[in-house]
Amino acid sequence: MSIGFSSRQAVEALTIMLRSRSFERQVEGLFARKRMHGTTHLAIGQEAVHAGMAMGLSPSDWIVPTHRCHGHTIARGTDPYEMFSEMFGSRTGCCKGFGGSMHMTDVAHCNAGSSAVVASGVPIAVGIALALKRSGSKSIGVAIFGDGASSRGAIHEAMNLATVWKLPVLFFCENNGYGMSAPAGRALSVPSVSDRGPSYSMESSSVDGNDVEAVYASIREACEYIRSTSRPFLLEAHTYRQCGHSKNDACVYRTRDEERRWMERCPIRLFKDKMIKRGQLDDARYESLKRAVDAEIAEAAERAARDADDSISLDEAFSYVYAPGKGNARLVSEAVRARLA
Amino acid sequence: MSIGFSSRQAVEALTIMLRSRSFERQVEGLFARKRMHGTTHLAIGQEAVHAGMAMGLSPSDWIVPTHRCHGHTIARGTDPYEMFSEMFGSRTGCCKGFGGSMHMTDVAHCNAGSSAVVASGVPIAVGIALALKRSGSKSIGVAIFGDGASSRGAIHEAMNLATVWKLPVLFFCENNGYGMSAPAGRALSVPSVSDRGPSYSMESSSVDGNDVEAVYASIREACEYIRSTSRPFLLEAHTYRQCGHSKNDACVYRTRDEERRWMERCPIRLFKDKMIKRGQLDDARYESLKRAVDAEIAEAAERAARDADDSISLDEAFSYVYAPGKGNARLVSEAVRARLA
Amino acid sequence: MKDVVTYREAIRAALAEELRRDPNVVLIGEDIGKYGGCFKVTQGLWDEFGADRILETPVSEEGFSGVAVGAAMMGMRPVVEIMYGDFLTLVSDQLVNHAAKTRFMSAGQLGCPLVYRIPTGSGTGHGAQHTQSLEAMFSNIPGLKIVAPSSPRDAKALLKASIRDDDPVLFFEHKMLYSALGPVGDESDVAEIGKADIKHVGGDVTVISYSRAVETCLEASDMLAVEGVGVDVVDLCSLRPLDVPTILASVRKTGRALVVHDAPAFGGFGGEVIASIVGDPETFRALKAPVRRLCGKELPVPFNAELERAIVPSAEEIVSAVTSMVAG
Amino acid sequence: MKDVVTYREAIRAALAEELRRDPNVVLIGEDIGKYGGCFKVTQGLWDEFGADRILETPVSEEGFSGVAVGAAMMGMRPVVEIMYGDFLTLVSDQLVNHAAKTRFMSAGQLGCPLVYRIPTGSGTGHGAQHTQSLEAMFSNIPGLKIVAPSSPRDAKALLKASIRDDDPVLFFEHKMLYSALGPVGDESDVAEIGKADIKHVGGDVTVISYSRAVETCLEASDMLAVEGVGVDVVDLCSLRPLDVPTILASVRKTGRALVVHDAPAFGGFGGEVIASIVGDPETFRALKAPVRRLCGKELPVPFNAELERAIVPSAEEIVSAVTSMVAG
Ligand SMILES: Cc1ncc(C[n+]2csc(CCOP(=O)(O)OP(=O)(O)O)c2C)c(N)n1
Ligand SMILES: Cc1ncc(C[n+]2csc(CCOP(=O)(O)OP(=O)(O)O)c2C)c(N)n1
Ligand SMILES: [Mg+2]
Ligand SMILES: [Mg+2]
Repeated sequence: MSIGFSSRQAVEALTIMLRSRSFERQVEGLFARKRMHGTTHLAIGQEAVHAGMAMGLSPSDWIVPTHRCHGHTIARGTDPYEMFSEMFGSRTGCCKGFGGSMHMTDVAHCNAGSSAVVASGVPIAVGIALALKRSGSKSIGVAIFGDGASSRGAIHEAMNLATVWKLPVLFFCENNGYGMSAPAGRALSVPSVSDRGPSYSMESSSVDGNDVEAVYASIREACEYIRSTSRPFLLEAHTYRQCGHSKNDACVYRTRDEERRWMERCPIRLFKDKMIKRGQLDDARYESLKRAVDAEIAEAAERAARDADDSISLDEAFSYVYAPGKGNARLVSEAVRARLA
Repeated sequence: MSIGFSSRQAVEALTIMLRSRSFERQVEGLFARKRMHGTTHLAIGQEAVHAGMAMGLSPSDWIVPTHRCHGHTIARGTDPYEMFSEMFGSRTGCCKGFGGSMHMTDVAHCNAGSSAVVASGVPIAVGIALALKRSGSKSIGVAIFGDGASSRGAIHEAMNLATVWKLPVLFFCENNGYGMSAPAGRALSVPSVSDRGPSYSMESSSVDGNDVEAVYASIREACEYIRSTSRPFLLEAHTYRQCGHSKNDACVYRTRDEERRWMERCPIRLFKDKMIKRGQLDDARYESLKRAVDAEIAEAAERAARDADDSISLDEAFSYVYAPGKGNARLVSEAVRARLA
Repeated sequence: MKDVVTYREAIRAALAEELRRDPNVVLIGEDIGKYGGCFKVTQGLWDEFGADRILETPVSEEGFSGVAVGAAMMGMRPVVEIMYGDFLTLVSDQLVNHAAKTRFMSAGQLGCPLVYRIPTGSGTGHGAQHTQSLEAMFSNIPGLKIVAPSSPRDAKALLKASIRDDDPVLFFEHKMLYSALGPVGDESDVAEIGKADIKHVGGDVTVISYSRAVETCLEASDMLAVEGVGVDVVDLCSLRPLDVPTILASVRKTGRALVVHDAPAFGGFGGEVIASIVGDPETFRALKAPVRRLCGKELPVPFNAELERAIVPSAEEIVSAVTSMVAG
Repeated sequence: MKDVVTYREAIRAALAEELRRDPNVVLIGEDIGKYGGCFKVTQGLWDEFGADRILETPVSEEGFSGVAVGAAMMGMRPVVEIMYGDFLTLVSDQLVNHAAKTRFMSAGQLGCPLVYRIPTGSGTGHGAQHTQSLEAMFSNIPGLKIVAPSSPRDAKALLKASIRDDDPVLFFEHKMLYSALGPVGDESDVAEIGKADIKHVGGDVTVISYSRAVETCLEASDMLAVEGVGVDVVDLCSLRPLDVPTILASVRKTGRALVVHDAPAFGGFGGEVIASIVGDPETFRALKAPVRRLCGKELPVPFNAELERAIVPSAEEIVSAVTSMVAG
C-alpha cells in the first residue's frame, strides 16, 4: 500500500532522507580521516525508514532506536551539530559526550536513546508505553529493532507482555537482511519477522522499507490502530544497508551482485525519480535541495569539529552517575514531563 | 487422535500413573507431617503426561524436566527409594541429597535433571540434542516446560535456534492452565502454546493431556517426525494439576467448581474406566494393582525415612564442586557415554 | 499498627504507605496480587490497590525488568519483586547495562527511579538455584545502590527511602528474616541510604555484617558479653554506598575487625569492607590483629538441611573467631 | 609459528590446536565464521574447520549459552564467544545457576566443561554498554573458574588449559591487548589455572594486577626502577582459584601491597586480593603500610576518549601511589 505524498510532504520526506544520508557520509569521512573515536553503524540505504517513520509518528510519540540510530535521531529533529558533537565526545553533544554514536538520547524530541545491547531497548519501549498509557496520553512507544535482534528472548517477553497488558506499542522491525554478518535467512526460523505477529495475537504487516511513502502509510495505519485500540502492532520494513555493518567491514558475507541490485533500489533515488515523474521535482531543484542539505550538515560537522576539544571534566562527569541531592524524591525531570503530552 | 493400547501397554500405563500418584501422595503426607525440608511441587492430575511420555520415548532419549519433576522421573524408571532419599537429603538420594525435590538428575535413565529456573532447562535440552546429533545417535532431547514458562525469552531463543540448526528436540509443553497463580489466559498472548509453532516454522500440535493413550500417540508421532527429519517439534498437552502449586497453596486463584470439573477428568479414573469398558481391567484387578503399587511406594518411603539421617559430610560435599583431579581433561563421565546410545 | 511487627509486615507497610503517598508508585511482579506474593509480602495490598497499582506479570523477568526501566524513565516509580534473588541473573542486563547507566549516558536527561525487591538467602531448603545471596554480583556497578536491612525497622524505613530515591536500588530481603519481630517507625520514618547502624556496642572487636547474618552476630555478641568480650556489631544496612566512616570509627576504637556474611567468602562483599579498612592509614595503624572474614562456605547451597545450615556462619563460629582474635 | 605473535594470534592458535586435538571441542558464537569474529580472533579458522566445528548463532546469548551447557553435560567442550563482556549479563543465568552448579547438584553425574571467551574492557570508544570489566560479577560463584591473561604466552597456555578443564571457565580477554606482541609456547605449553606469575621483580612494593592493567603496572615498574624503587609485579593470571601463596610470599618480602585493576574499585576483585593478604597473620605482621587499591573510577565508561582514558589507572598514577607508599 502506498499513498501519494502531497508536494509539501514529498519535499519533507526527501529532505529528511537527504539529511540522514548526508550526516552518514560526513561521519564516514570523519572516521576515514580518523577524526572520530570508537565505532559507528551507518544506515546508508535505510533512509526511507527514517523519513517514513518520523513523518508518520506524532512528535509526542517516544522512540527507542537501535545502535544504528543516527537516521532516526536526525529525522526526529535533533540538531546535527549536537549529534556530531556527541560523536566528537564534546560537552556540546546531546549527551555531553558521555554516550557516543550509539547513545543519542534527546528528550526534547521524545527519543529515549538506544540500547547498544541488541533488542534490550524493546522492553524499555514497552515500559514507556505503559507510562504513557497511565498518564492518559494518546502517545505511543516505538520499539525499533533489527532482524538480528528478533532472535533475542527479550523481544518475545516484551511482545507477550504488550499484548496481555494491552499497551500502545509499535514494534518496528528494520529488516535489512543481516545481523552483522548473519543473513536473516540463516538466523531466523521464519521468512519474515512479521510472521510472528500471530504468536502474540498481534496485528502485523510488512512493508517495502525502501519506499518512503509506503513506510509512512503503514506507520500511520499502525499508529491509528494502536491509538484506537491501545493494542500493540508489529510492523516490519524490508530494507538494506548499502554500507558495512560498522566501520571497517569488508562485507565478505554478501555478494557484490546483491549489493548492486539493492543499490538500484536506493530509497533516495527511487523517490527522487518518482517525484520527478509526478512533476513534484526536477533535477535542478533536487540538486539545489541536496546542496543545501549537504551544506547545512557540513557546516554542523565543521562547527562540531571546531568544538571537539570542549570535553566535560572528570569531576563534572561524576555528578551524572547519581541524581543530584539526596533524601527526598525529586519529580521526574521537567523535560520528560513536558513531553508527556 | 488416540490409539488403543494393547492390554500389556494399558497395564503398563496404568501402573506408571498409579506409581506417580502414589509417590506424590506419600510426599504430600511427609510434608504434612513435617518430615521433609524445603518445598515440593506435586503433579497430581498430570499422570497421563508422565506415562504417555515415558512410554512414547525411547529409553535413550534424554529428558530435561521442570521443577514439577517427580512424575517424569519415576515414570522413566528411577528408583523411588532414591527419589525419597533425595528428598530426605540423604546420601542414598539420586543426587546424594545435594539436589532435593526439584533436582533429580539420573543419568542412568537419561534424565539430565530439572532447572528450577522456569524455562532455563529448555536451551539445555537443545544443547543435549546438539550433542546427540553430533554423536550420530538417533536419540532426541526433550525439553519439558509449562504454560507459565512459555513466556520466557529463553524458550524463544531455543526454538529459533533448534529450527535454524535443525536439531532433534521435542519441545513439550505441559499446559496445566496455571503458572503458579497466573491463569494461562491472562499470561499468554495466544490461546494455546502450540499456536506458536509457525513462529519457528515448527510443526506443532496439542493433545488432551489427561488421555494417556492420546499423549502416547502424539509423542510417538512427534518423535518419528523428529528422528526422520532431525527437526524440532512442539507438542502441547492440556492438563490440570489437581493439587496446589507447591505446599501450602490455598488455590485462591481458581474456583472450586473448576477443580471439580477437572477432577471428573482425572486421568487415572478416565483410563481405568476405559480399560474396564474394553475388558482390559476389572475392579478387583485395579484394586490389587493399586495396592501393590502403594505398597511398593510406601515401602520405599519407609526405607528412605529410616536412612534419612545418612547425610553426606561437609568435607565430602566440597569434593563435588569441581572435577576431581586437575590439569588434563578427563573424558565425559562413563555413565553419560554409556547413555549416548 | 502494632508496636512490634514482622519484617514481612514492615515491608508491606512501607509498600502500602508509599503506594498511598505517590500515585507514580506501582508494584510489578509475579503472583503479587490476590496470591499475595511467593513469600506473602504483598498479601492484602491487592484489596486496597487492585490491578491499577499492582501489575502482575507473566514469567518474564527480563521483559518486565526492562518495562520497569522504561516506565521509570518516564517518571513512574516501579517496585519490582524478583521472586527469588537467584533470578537476578535474568534481569542483570537491564540492571547493569540500562538502569545503572541511563542517567549517566543521557547526561541527566533521564533518570531511573526504581526498586528491585529481592528475597534472598538460604535456610529454606529450596536447593541451589533458589537460595543464593548474590549481592556481590552487583556491588561493582556504578549507578546502582544496594540495601540489605536486617530488622523490621530498617526494612521499613529503608524501603521507603529506596522508593523515594531517584536512582535504581537493589533491596535485598532475607527470606529467613520475614518472620522476625521488631518495632518499626511511623509513616515519617524514612532512613538515609548509606548509613550503617551500630546494633551492639563493645570495645574489643568490631564485627561488621548485613542482612540475616546480623542476627547471628547479635546472638554471638550476647554470648561473648557473658564471657566479658565486648563487640561492636556494625550493621551496614546499605552496601552501596557504604558507610565507611562508621566502620572506620569503630575499628579505630577496637583495633580488630571481623566481617561476617552468608554469601561465600571468596569474591564476596566482605572484601570491599576489608579493603576500605586497611586502606585507611589511621585505621591501619590502629589494627591489632589481622582483619578476618567469617562467611559462607565455597559451595553451591546444598539441599540437605544440615549442610545448608553448616555453610553459613553460626553464632558459635563467630564467638570462636572473635575469641581467638582477642587472644591472638 | 613466528616467535613473537599478538595476543589475538595466540588465542587463535590455542583454539586451532585444541580443535585439532579434540573432536569434542567446538566454537559457538556470533559472526565467528567467515567474518572472523568481531575482534577477528577466529579469523581463518573457518577455512580449516568449517561449519561442523564453528557453530554460528543468531543473536541469542541466553539461548546459546544454555545450549553450550547442555552440550557440555554430554561431553562436548564448547568454547563460547560472548562478543562483548557486557553481554555476560545475558548469559548469567546459565553461568551462575546452571554451568556452575551442574556438577554439584547432580552429585558428579554430569560435568560442565565449557569456556566462555569474553572480550573485555575499555579504551575502544564503544560507550558504556560495550566496555565494562565485569569479572567481579562472577567471582563470588563457587563452581566457576576465572582466568584473565595479560600476555600472548599466558593467553595461549591458559586458553588451552581452560578448554581441557572439566569445569566451566570464564576466560577474560582484554580488547586493548589483542594487538600486543609477545612470545608464545609451543603446542605442549598448557598452563595451570590458578597460578600467578611474577612479571617483574623488586623488593620494595608488591603490585598485584591482572589483564590489561598488568601492562600499565609493568610500564610503571620500569619508571620506578629508574628512580631506584623496586616493584614485584604479580600477574594473577587466574582470579578463581587465586594463587594466594604467591601473593603472600611477595607481600611478606616487601611489606607493601598495591592492587591495580581497570574495573572500578568499589566492589571490584581487588577487595578479595586485599582480604587474602590482611587475613593471613604472618603477612599481616609483615605489613609496613596500608594496603591500597588503584582501580577504575566510579562511573560508567564515558564515550569521550579523554575521560575513557582517565577512568583507568595510568602508569603515572601507579608510580605516584608506589612512591608515596615507600615514602609513607
Ligand atoms: C545482545 C547483543 N549481542 C550482540 C551484539 C553485537 N551486535 C551489534 S549489532 C549486531 C547485529 C544486529 O543486527 P540487527 O538487529 O539486524 O540490526 P542491524 O545491525 O542490521 O541494524 C550485533 C550482533 C550486541 N550489540 N548485542
Ligand atoms: C524464572 C523463574 N521465575 C519464577 C519462578 C517461580 N516459579 C516457580 S514455578 C512457577 C510457575 C511455572 O508455571 P508453569 O511453567 O506453567 O509450570 P507449572 O508450575 O504449572 O508446572 C513460577 C513462576 C521460577 N522458578 N523461575
Ligand atoms: Mg539487520
Ligand atoms: Mg503451568
